[in-house]
Amino acid sequence: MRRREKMAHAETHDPNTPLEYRSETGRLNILGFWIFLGAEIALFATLFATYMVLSHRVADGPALGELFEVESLLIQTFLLLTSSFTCGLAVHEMRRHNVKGLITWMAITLGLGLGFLYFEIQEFLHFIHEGANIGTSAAWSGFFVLVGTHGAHVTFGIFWVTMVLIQVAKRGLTPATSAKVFITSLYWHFLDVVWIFIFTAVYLMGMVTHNG
Amino acid sequence: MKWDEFFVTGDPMIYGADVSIVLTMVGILFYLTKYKKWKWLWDEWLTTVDHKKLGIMYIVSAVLMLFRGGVDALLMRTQLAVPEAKFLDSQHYNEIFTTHGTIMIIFMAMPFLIGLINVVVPLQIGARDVAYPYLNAVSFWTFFIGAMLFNISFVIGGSPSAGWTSYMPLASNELSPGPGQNYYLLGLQIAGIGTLLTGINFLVTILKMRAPGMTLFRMPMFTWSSLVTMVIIIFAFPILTVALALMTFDRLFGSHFFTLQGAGMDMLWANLFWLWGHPEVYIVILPAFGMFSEIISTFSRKTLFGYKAMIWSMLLIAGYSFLVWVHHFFTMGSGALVNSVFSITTMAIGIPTGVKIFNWLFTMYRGKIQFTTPMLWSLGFIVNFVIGGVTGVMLAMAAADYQYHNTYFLVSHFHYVLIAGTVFACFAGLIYWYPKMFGYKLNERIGKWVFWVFTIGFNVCFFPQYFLGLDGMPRRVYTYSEESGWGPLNMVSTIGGFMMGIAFLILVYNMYYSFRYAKRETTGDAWDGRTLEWSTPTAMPPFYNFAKIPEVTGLDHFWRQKQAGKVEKLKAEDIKPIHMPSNSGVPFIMASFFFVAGFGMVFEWMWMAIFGIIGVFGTLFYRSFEYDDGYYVSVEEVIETEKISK
Amino acid sequence: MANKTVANEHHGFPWKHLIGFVLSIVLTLFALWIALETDLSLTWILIIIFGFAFLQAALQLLMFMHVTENSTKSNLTSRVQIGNILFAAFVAIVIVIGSVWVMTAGHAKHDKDQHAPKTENHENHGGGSEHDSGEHGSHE
Amino acid sequence: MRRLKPFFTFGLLMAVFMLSGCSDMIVLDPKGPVGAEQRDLIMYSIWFMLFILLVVYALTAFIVYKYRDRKNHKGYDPDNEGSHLLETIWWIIPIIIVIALSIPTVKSIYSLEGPPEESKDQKPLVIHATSVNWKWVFSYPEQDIETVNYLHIPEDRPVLFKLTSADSMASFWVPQLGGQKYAMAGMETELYLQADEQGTYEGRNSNFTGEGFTNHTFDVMAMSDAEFEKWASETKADAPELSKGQYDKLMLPGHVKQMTFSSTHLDWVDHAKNPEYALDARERLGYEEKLPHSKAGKEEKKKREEEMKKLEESESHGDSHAH
Ligand code: HEA
Ligand code: HEA
Ligand SMILES: [Cu+2]
Repeated sequence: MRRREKMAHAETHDPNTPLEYRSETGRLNILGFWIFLGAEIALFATLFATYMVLSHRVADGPALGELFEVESLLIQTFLLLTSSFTCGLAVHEMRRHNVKGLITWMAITLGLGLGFLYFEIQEFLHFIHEGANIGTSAAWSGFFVLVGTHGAHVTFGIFWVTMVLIQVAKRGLTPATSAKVFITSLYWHFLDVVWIFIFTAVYLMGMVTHNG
Repeated sequence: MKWDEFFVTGDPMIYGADVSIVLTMVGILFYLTKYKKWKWLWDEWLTTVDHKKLGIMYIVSAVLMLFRGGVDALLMRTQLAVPEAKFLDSQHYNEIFTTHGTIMIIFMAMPFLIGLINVVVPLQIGARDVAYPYLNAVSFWTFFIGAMLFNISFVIGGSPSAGWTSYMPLASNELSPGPGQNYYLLGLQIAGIGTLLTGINFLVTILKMRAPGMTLFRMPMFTWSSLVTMVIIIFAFPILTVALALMTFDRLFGSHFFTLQGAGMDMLWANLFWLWGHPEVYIVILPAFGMFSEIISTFSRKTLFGYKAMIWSMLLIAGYSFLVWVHHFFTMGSGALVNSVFSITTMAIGIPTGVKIFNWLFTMYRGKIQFTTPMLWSLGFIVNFVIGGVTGVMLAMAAADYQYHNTYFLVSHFHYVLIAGTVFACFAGLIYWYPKMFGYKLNERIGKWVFWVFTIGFNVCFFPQYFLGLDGMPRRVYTYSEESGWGPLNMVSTIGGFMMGIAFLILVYNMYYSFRYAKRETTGDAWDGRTLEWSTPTAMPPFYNFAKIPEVTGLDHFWRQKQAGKVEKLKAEDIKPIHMPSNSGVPFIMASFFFVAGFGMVFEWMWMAIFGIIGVFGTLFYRSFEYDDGYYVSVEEVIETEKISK
Repeated sequence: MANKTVANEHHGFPWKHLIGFVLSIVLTLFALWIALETDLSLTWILIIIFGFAFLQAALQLLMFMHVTENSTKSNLTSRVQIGNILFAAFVAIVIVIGSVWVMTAGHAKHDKDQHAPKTENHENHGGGSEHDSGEHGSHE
Repeated sequence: MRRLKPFFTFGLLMAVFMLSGCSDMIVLDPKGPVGAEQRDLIMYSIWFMLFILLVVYALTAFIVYKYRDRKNHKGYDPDNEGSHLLETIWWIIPIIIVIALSIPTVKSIYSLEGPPEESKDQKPLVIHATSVNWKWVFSYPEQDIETVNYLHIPEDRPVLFKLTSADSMASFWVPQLGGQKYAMAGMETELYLQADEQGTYEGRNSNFTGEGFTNHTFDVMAMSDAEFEKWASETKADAPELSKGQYDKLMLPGHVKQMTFSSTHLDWVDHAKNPEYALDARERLGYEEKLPHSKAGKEEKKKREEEMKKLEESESHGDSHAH
């Protein structure tokens, strides 16, 4: 095709509109990401269904609730809940055009996320040490794949947020970078939502049915 | 792994295939090099993000897959033509029906429809491209690579042989060792990523890229059906993704989801498979419904009857499609209550579908019906699809299904809906929009031959199968005894199958013939159409589709403008620079890494799999740092393009 | 919601976030307490803790994720976002409850594997004993 | 009119099929109350479906004929876009049809869960049917006998099949007696059947289980009560006992001829409780599933084919009930 000049895409300049909604691409990407989250809900629902159907089928391995510990659970939960909060603050700062605030809060979010991962891995190692791994029984397969998929999402999220922060640092807040930040924040909050259900359906239910 | 396990050997048919694959490859490479087409191939096709070109590539791949699946079908029919035939042995037969079913549904029907959606929907809504052109290319290439990965199983490593449903524990490592089943898992997984992305892409496209004035209730019916289909895709495909991943874990990493050991549960696979599988069959029928709505309305020269009811019935079907999956395993013993509930929800789908049927009929009522080939396929659809539909309702009656399940009655049902519904629509849509894609019509006279030979062959092939089913012939048997008495009807069925094959050959001939001899279209409105895709001045729309985005004032906007004699002429002063996305080679490269990863997983060569996955992530990260805002097409270029074609 | 500009929401102190955060902590602890420290029946525990989970999900969506926010002047996007999440919730509930129901109804009473050990003898008191009662000629 | 000819020809063809086929097709020619109930339901639904087809075809033929594009075309109304009355009609009539189909369906679903109505007060004969690639093992716990690949049942008495599988998911189906149900490892499903006529009926696994699936069949012989009792007691007295070793060999994928034993495998394993048994047995015997396209796999295939051929020959010689 013929030679054509490159130009930035047309943008809205209404000062009341948050940056991430100003460009057409930003708006489309954000809506698309919302819809992607709908697909993620179906994905996790399938994993939950699998887990719930299999959670009693322990063969000759340990029962699920037997190995769960409240302390580790609470640490992980609070780390993730707080990270969701700080992530929200980061976006709040972004909407005030405060790049430094954004980066600071996001960095804290990442730290909390790493902390979560650390405790999750510790917990997995503990379970494996106690004789429960992915091949122990259907119930444990369900557990490791459900919780592991969430963990893999968090891991991916940490890399992703880091990449986006690098871009913000390099390019400052533009409609393009701020849309990216906003999308990663949606992703991060969503992982918190999933964790709430893991907290409830896996850990609380596991402990209740085991004790009661 | 030994060599005798890597290359499939020992069968003249396979050697034949090996030779023809190598020859074709050499031929293509030679042609590309001799005529210096490499750059053209790369610039115009491999890196394109133009929805029309991607659509054409989808359709070409789907036609190839129809051929592959069709050859499989004819091989099966040959084996079944007479009792105790020795043409194929059991293992071969099993591989063939597995690849036939999988290829036809995943790599033929869906891509064909998605291809047509790609070509048509952005034009119908008056948009210059889809919402995410780059992602669209990723979708196509992951589909293509998934299909290729699945197809090479034929000559490398052996094909899967557990049926397209791959029930566990049959599909487990213990009972089906080797790469075959892995091909199924990885091929579908990779293609599934593309499908999910298509779902998101087109949902956003339809919601956000419509021309001004085109409210939701002014959208053409094909666009509506695409919208509803995308919703189903978005929520059904993740289920497949998970189900495939879990089985992959069972086979590769020793987990126990569906296995015999470790308290795994084989029923759960069936449950998850059909949680996706049932919505899937509506994914392949709803766009078909949309196309028939367009075609019937166009060639009756009349507004669609009951536009709103058509939309609500589709929304109902979409909602229901997630509530009926258990009808595929009524015989699993889930109890009377479960079976009753799912019997009723399943039958209820017949109601909105019936509404659509009658609305189509009454679209023709008081119309002026022109019997063009697309219209013939549509009429054939109505007449034949209802047979498939009502037998579907018979299957839905659980107590009776205990007798139909796993028999040829079922086989016949789903071919009646899949072929008379989906395949007829693919043919109809292809012929209808052919001038939009290539600038000329397919020859109508030859096209009518294709229609009659195919439709008659189709009925001759599948109608007897209802009776075979009622006579107790199970599906998936590679042969049967003389005493069973199934011989004559099977022979009839085989004859019908070959008639369809002949019709397919005539269709291909028609493409060649029309390419050589058909009169080229001079306007963009080949059929006196009603919707915006026909409003482009050139037969084939330019890459930016519309020099000036149309403003829509109602349903069938273009038709009404024509009626009122008010079709606007494009004026030079209306033209502004047009923003377009740039081409990118990244999707193709990313898909190639997917291939490497998939191939490694199939043979459990983990170093290779990890290399491929790193490559995939590498391309993702590369893309994340790429700030490409596309480019502007200058006013002069637009004027030039539009003038040249005038 | 439709015409509220998002701009005026983010100049002051982030009250919305703070309230959301505090509520989520409270709900979490409360659910934990209900589950582990009370003597409610299992059904009630499940109803309450899942109720809390859905509440918390709604909190995240409304307080942190701005699901009701529009990216354009028309309210199409917020309707799509909300509709999308609601349909996703519908599908999720069908998948989870449907699967559990279908995989246990009718099967559960026949599912002799549940607690059986992997030995070849099944004199074990577990699975299926209640259900065998109606049968003749027990095979044990 | 000419254009519609093929449709009519096709309708005619269909009618011929229907008329000639009905009585011959085994599903529509049941030999017991379960199959009869299903046949009745099927016939009931077929009338509805034929009615629906008739309506659709009549409308299609009429409209297509009347409104085809021709000279002096009448009644063209391009903006006619709907009719509330008509649309209400075709929402309501299908709803009524669906209700009319649902009621007998649900009734049958519930009634098929138990023994047939007419023989409710009779004690059903319990038979455990176990599928293993690619054979059927039948245990009669009361009679304490076991058969492979064939069944003897008394007529006019309900039989309660307790279905399970040692490996792949199979489906137990005797079309002339009634519909099928899955047999799954680690699971037990129940199916009531009954024969009202003496005779031999073909039964099979109808759910795909791999290479030997096509020949995964068995025979059901329905006989008088007295004959059945006689057969059972003779078998108990004459047939050899089933040894664990012999049973383990049955766990290997392959075909075997019909066999009879005077004890059952239920004494030491119930596959509904132990889904791993068959895999363990295969391991004990050193059996390993081969890749179908490897050399070893091809040899295995040849072996199985010969096995099958031998079986067919022995059966045609009539010594199928070898002990
Ligand atoms: C395009 C694909 C497609 C479509 C559209 C359908 C449509 C339907 N299908 Fe089909 N089906 C398949 C593809 C499809 N199916 C496939 C591939 C399988 C098998 C997979 C496998 O096992 O390999 C299958 C299997 C299958 C089964 C499982 C049977 C078994 O395994 O034993 C059942 C059971 O209920 C069923 C039912 C239905 C019903 C009720 C409809 C309805 O949607 C049909 C609705 C249409 C009508 C009813 C006709 C028009 C209506 C009127 C004229 C109005 C008046 C009518 C009434 C009121 C009844 N289908
Ligand atoms: C969209 C989906 C689709 C389509 C279009 C078709 C098309 C056809 N199918 Fe398909 N079929 C399925 C989906 C589909 N099928 C599925 C899902 C299954 C279940 C699989 C399973 O059990 O797992 C199935 C199973 C299935 C069976 C049952 C196998 C069994 O259970 O044992 C049969 C048997 O007759 C059959 C036949 C045919 C025929 C004759 C065609 C014809 O329409 C094909 C027409 C042919 C062509 C268009 C090709 C033309 C080719 C040539 C002209 C070249 C000639 C060359 C040579 C002869 C070498 N199919
Ligand atoms: Cu279905």
